[in-house]
Amino acid sequence: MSELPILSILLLCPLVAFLVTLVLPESKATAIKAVNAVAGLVTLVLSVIVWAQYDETAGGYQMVEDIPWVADLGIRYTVAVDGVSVVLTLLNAIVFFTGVLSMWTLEKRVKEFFAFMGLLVFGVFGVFISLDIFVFFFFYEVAVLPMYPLIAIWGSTRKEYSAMKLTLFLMVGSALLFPGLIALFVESGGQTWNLVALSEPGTFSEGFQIFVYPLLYVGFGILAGMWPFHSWSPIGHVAAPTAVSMLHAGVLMKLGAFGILRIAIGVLPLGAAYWAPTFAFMATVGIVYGAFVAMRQTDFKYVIGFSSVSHMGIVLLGLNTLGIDGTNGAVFQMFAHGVMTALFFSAVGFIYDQTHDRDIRHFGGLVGQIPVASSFFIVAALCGMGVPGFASFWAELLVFIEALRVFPLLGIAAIAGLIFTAAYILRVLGQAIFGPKNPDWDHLVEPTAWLTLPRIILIAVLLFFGFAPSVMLDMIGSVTGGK
Amino acid sequence: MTLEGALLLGLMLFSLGLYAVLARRNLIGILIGIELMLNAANINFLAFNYFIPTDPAVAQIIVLVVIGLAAAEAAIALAIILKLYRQRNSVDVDAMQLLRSTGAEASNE
Amino acid sequence: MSLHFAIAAVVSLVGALLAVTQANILHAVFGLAIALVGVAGVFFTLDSPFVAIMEVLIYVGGIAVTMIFAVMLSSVSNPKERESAGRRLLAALVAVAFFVGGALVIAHADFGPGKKLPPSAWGLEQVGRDLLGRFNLAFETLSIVLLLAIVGAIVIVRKESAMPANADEEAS
Amino acid sequence: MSSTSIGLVLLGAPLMAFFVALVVFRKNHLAAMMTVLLSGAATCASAVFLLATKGGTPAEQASRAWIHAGGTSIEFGILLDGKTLIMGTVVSVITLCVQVYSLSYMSHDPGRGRFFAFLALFEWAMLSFVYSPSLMQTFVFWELVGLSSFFLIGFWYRKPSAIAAAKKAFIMTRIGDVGLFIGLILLFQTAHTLDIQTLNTMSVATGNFDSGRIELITLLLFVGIVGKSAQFPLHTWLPDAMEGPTPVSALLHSATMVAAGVFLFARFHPLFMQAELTLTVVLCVATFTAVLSSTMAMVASDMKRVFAYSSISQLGFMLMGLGAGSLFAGYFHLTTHAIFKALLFLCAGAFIHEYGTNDTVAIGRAGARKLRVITLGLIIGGGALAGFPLLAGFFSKELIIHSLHDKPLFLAGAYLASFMTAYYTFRVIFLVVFPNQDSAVQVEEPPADSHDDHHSSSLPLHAPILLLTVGAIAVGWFGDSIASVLGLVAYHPSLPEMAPAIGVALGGILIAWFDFGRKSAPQTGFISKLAPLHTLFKNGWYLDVIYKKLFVGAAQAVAGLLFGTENHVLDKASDMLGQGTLTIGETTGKAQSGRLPLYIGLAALCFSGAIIALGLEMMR
Repeated sequence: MSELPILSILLLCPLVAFLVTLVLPESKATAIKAVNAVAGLVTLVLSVIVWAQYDETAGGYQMVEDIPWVADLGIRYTVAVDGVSVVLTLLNAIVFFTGVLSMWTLEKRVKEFFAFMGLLVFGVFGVFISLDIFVFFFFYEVAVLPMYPLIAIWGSTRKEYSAMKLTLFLMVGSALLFPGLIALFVESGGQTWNLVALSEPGTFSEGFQIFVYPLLYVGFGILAGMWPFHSWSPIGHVAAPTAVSMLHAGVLMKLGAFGILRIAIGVLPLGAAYWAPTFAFMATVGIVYGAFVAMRQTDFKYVIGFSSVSHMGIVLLGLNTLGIDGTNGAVFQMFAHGVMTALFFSAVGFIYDQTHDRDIRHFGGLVGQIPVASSFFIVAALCGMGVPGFASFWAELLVFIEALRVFPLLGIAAIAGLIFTAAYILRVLGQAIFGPKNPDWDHLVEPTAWLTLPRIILIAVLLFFGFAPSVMLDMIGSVTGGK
Repeated sequence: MTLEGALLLGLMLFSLGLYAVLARRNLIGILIGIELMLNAANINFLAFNYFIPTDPAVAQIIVLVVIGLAAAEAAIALAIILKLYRQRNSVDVDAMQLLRSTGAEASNE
Repeated sequence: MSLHFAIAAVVSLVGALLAVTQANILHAVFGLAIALVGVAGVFFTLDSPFVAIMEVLIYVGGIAVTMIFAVMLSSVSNPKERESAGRRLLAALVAVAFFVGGALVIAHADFGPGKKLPPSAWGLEQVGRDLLGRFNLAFETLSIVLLLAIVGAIVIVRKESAMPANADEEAS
Repeated sequence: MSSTSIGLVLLGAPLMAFFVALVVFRKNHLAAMMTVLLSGAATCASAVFLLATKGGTPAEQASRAWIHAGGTSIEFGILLDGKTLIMGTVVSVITLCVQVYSLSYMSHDPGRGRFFAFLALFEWAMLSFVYSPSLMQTFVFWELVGLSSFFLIGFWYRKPSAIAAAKKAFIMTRIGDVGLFIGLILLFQTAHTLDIQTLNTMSVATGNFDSGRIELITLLLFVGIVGKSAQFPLHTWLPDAMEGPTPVSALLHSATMVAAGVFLFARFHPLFMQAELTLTVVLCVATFTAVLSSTMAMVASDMKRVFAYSSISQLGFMLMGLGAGSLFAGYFHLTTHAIFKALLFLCAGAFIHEYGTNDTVAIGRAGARKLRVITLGLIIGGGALAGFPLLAGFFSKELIIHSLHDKPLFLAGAYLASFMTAYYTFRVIFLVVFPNQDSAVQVEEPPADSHDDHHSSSLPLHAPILLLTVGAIAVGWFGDSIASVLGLVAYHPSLPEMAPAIGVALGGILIAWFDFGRKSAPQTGFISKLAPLHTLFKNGWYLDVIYKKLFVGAAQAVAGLLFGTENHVLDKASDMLGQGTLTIGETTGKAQSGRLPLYIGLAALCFSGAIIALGLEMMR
């Protein structure tokens, strides 16, 4: 199928949705939503097609498209997918589609909202499929910037503050990243930004790698919610509207981890080896720290925000093991956590839309009042605890297997973190979902079919990969060699 | 008449123009200073081209362009000055501080 | 030749001094006109009669006159007000510093031997050919700039009543 | 039809039932209940059929790769050997009993459909755990068993105590799970396989494993067992777990959940046998737990609580037997205990349901002995628990005590525990059968808050109790066949060997008779004369309080500390970053005075400086 530029079509889908949204008048809100939902569905179908067409036994980069862009600087529009990108592309499509459906009830400035969202998704797709580091960075910025208006306009609690904080942090990350990427370009001879060419062993000396690696790791790590640079992330989650939280925690944070895997570790393996113990330690601190802090939060979204810090710690720990299982687990965890958090925020968003209250202590026995909506939350919570049967169990398992081998003490600490994960999640469940009912919320209504659909999709995905993890691992393993 | 002499004349004119720009509070006074500086530059162009020629008439053309631009600039500048005068009843440059930093609005939340 | 140059130089300097020192802005504009005539003289001594004529025509005849109009239209309130002595002193200091620096550079620069070109190369014909030939782009650009400047100037000074209602409310 | 496809039915039926019930229960409770019941019956039939056909034949395994890790694949499937066949049968039979019983017991509960759904999930998880061919699958379903019990314990989700108990159960077993998880990973890294049969074969052959490594791994596995099987120090969740509906307690305390830990030990018995140190630890923990929980059972006034403590102590017994090296003793006791403990809880549930109170004294005074079938069940089950001769528990307990014969210290502990067991069991029996209306003893437990006046002495309530009563009498005699299915030879202790144990048990019963049974007995028990001890036992040795203070408090404190760090250090730091940028901007912004001459003057001055420098440079 090399004749059909399927990746470019995939990439253009959200862009087309963005442009059509801009053209449509503000008053046609339903049309705007429909356009975006269709775009989401098309991307979803296309990513499944990409998944199906990707040849797992051959591995490597496939479906390559290569067009010169800025020839003088060696910048080329090169897109291709490997097993990891395939997985994350699917994740993005799932979250985009379900996110649009979750925002079906949006009424405030519908047009601008979906325009920004389309732009965001466009950038994310671009990052996942770019092979050219410069284009990668370009899309990276495209993906990051719409977050500011999305939070500042449609957000809730302290929205301007958190939008600004988020933007500042991500800009700091970019400020570290950009010199690092330019250093790669210059040091390699200033001929190419191509990832494959740069990844050739021997391109960079060990000293250079050790020097540049932290720039890239921390630069990407900030976006991945790396401890101690995570504090933008929970508050960003809290302030953002539902679909943005879903995209933000579900996909955007994965960009950081993906960047670390693709560029930082892929191009600078010696630097990665040198820094791995340090960063693995920080990741483990993040796991335990996130769990503990989540224990004390009273806001639904803060709890989920810190659980993201904790779960992304697992991703980073897996990446830092630099082993096959660890990397497999980390990528799997990216996917599982993406879907899971999307479900979490989707469920909380549904409750918040009706109650305009997110304080856990104000709720009680929700499962008796809105059993279906609560079930979504319960399922997400179970997945968050790493209960077997859901995708995240396998991801965590693989990470821990590798972590115990490479960093035994950190591995034990990270596994012990599971206890506290269970503690904070059960605390929320026990307080808000179960327990004596609060009659204030008797009037809550169940989600309509349209709003149930996205959550059902997310749950189905979680369960599917929970029961058939090898489908996912074969795909990821085609890159890492874990098969 | 030497190159140095012409350059010195240009320098003097330029310094006088600079002085006018800095010292005058009247916007038209400042404009006068600018015109002097432009003319100083013109003298330099012509002088260089006359004493150390590399290309025969290029300096004349440059000077013509500068004169043309100066005319345009003067027209716009005088228009702005008139507009300002109508609005604020003043052509004092010290009164034109709308873009200064106040510090207060910038603070967070 | 040197004498012509010296006279022109003196005229322009005197004019410039008048232009920058006169408290009355109207007098200053007259000083500027004198200085510009001097500069035109300098151009004349530098074998560029056409440029000199243009200088007089445009600057003295156009710009200076426009300035006089502007002064008359605007500075009626207190045209003779003098700037403070401190301000003038500081400005003078900067200007003198600039002059000293420039003079030092001029004095010690080595410009190499000059060689004259035949007068025909400096002639009006050559200028005309170049202006419409090699430097046609600059010429055309300049005409557009002038056009824009005229239009812009008209737009800017148009009476308030002719403007959209809200534009001025905010500004005043 | 091959054995493995029957196994597929066996495992698939409850899962299907779970999903069906979950979907339909809100509309149609009856459909949900019937689906689950049918699946339970199907499963039970398959398990019994498998036991009958496969018992004693070589192990059979069917599995396929689940995931790839560490260079090998981890399998998912079904293993049919002696241990799984017996345990699977026990689990499915008892689950079926509980399901039938719940038909009546839960008949008026508004959430009964959901209850049955989770029963099916519980059964599925437990059976998949039991029949698992690889430790990975074991762990997966070990977790799921814990999860389903979380939902079942917290079934009455409006009751804060139920939710608290469910949380406690989940988190405390989770602590054990972490140990098990680490052990699993270490084992995987050591042996490069998680296949149970391979692991056991490897462990028997010497030199396959480093002995220190084995000790470590088995200790970690044992931590998991301690959590799941409620051994000291992680036992405190089990008594609280009776907050769930009584059928759940019956299931939880007998064949599922707590049995999982012991079963895991039995599963890896050959491996544990290689680890001397671990075995000693196991024995110490198990013996101590058995004694400790018996003391608590002696003073508990809540009938279910007595049985909950007795479960802990009986689990201790099983582990003692296994730890002493006798696989058969421990396994046999696991089987018999499952039956009589399920029986006891079902009886207790019936009493509680009938009289609306948990307090043994109150139940007795209310005339509980009039419910003859149930009282009979209580007596037989209690007798089996106490090790009354010729009942089920007698044989298995004899074997355990026999297996300890060369370890005097643990033997003494076992005698002490079985003495107390006999005492507290018959305390309950006597209180129910011979209530003394005039005795000084106080009713301590408050009346149960829900579901009264549905008196249901119906067939679904009685049939399981009768069936299990028969089981509690009969199973003890099938030791030989169980041993043969396990591929072992049962040891038959001679009468003199049994004599001390019989004596101890009868002694306990005698003192119980003296304290509670005889006419005008004080019915307060001899412990109450030793007030400090009584208080200590009554409060569970204050372990709950200590844990709450020590661990929960510590966790809360750490959480508080980190919460503070987050808000006041990290967040503050990033705010300072922003604030600092603003401050710098404001400060430098002051230079933007808007005074044009100043800007130009400064620029000109700088430029002048530059050309003066240039001129001076040229001068030189």
